[in-house]
Amino acid sequence: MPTSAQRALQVRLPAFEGPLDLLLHLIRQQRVDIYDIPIARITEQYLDQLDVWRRTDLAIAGEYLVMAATLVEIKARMLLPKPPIDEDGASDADPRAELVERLLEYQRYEGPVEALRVWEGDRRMIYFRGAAENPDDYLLPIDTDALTPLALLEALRSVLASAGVSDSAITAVLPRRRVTLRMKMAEILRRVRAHSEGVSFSDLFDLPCAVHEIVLAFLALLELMRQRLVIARQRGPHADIIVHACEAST
Amino acid sequence: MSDLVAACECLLFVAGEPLADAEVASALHCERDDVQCLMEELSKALDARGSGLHVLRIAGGYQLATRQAHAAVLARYFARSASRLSRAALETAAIVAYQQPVTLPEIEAIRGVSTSGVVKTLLDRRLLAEVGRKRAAGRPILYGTTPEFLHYFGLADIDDLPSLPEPEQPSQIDHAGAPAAMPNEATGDRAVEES
Amino acid sequence: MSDLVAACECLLFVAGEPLADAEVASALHCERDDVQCLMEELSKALDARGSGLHVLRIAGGYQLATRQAHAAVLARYFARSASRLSRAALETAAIVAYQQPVTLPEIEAIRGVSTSGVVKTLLDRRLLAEVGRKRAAGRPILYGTTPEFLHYFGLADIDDLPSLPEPEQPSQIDHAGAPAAMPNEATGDRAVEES
Repeated sequence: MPTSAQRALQVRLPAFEGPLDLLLHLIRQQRVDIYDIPIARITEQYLDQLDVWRRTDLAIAGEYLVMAATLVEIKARMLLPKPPIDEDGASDADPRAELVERLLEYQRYEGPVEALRVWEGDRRMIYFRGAAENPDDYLLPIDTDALTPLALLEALRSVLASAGVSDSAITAVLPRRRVTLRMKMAEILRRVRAHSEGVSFSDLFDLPCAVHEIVLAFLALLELMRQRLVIARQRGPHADIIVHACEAST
Repeated sequence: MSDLVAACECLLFVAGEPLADAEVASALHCERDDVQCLMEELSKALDARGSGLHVLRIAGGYQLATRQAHAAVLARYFARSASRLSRAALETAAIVAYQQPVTLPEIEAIRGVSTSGVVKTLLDRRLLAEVGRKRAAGRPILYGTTPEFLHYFGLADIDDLPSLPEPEQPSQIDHAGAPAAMPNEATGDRAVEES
Repeated sequence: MSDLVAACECLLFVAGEPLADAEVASALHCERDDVQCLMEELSKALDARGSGLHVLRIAGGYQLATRQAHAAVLARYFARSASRLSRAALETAAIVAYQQPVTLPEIEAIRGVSTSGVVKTLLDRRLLAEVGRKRAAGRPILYGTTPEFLHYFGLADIDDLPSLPEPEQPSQIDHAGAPAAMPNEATGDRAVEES
């Protein structure tokens, strides 16, 4: 019996950043005082939400379950008679206190997060010199003492990563030159992703070229297919192979 | 435009990175204290000629940049390769910016969710960096923001971040549920202007 | 300066390399014939304000550049910044180091953005050198690293470059039915024809 509110939640689902975010959402939606949370009601709605996710086969992160247990525990403690206020007047026996503190602390960052988002957008609207060759123009130059062989390796990895080629193992048996194969993969992936209608296999190398370059392109293609980054289709036995990008999962 | 101001313009043009006062002064053979004044003059001259460029104070220095008004034309021609940050990444970046140096468990305690993947992404994008180890059990890694963080968000200095709002008090309940707005002056343009 | 002229200025500023009439026209959504006029206006505006920059007509395109008069200031700056590399330069150097000999189109295909200016900078700094021509259509130039490159990065030999870690030993039997062994003779060097 999902209510319309629950359906609304379902739509919003990917926007939750965790149990605290979900709780804050419920508290605001119910317009209740964060210092006096009606714990039974909120717990029920929280658990309903987890149910909705379960029914839609969404994996629920462990943190949501831990919070569910915490809520149930607080609810149980709220049912117990209030302990007498002790002599020094400490009345911090409210079982909700710790949770409220966490919610308030989390809530403090909402303003800054919003500000960062606005600044990020503003900043992306201005361009610096040479941005054509260095699209991530916020990256600053590197000093000599940091320019080590490892920095070269790191730079190579970041190039490959930005092309969509990960560090994952390559099955092709290439005793050396695995880097070469990865770079070919990066090249093919970029080209294929830039063409929604696909790229013909024979366009992946510029003829005339050496036989091993064709072999390399072929191996790179097989590896990309194995990693499910591209799919290749061939209409007939001798027809051209057309390579398409798979929907990026990252 | 005086010769020195024109030289200043050239310097910012070729630099391709934010230039600190000291770097400008040593290239121009002028006093460090004169640099701000020169930059203001350059700024005025650019405004006066209706230039598409302006002088920004960013990541601890001065840098020449295009004005926002021309974003549409430039976006047609120059792609940005990195995508925008996810909300999880912005949250993590904000927590580190205010709490630095800070460890992963401390960030996770505030966010309430596992954050190691997000931190790795921010490290890869060089918006965060390891800045040391905490003197505590297990000596966990401490994270902080980088000059790239400032550049990415168009900030001149980490102190430009408005102070973190105090936790909401029982009296001021925010029924609207909207995040508190940040002070307006902080969201705007950082062009060098006023003297 | 009109808005279109200012946009023109931005375009030249960001490009960093000569832009042809057609490229400017397509970015500005204007007629190709109007480009020359726009450039003249931009040129006049820069002159009128005594700007340190001017518009150059070179190699069939337009480029924003610094005026000769300021060469000394820039030389002082470059002497001090000579030890630094931009990220784009480091990326390009890495691709050449691991993939050499390699052509500019190959580097650009891997980086996904134009890279000719970066390669020129690296050639000027003698970190890269032309090592031959590729036996392919147009006989493009092949680039490789230099002894200065090795010295700069503290390498005794190019074979000392760290290798990408292989996360797991790939199994010889491939269940996905993908690549079999590569013919041995093809694994080694790439077809290079020294010129």
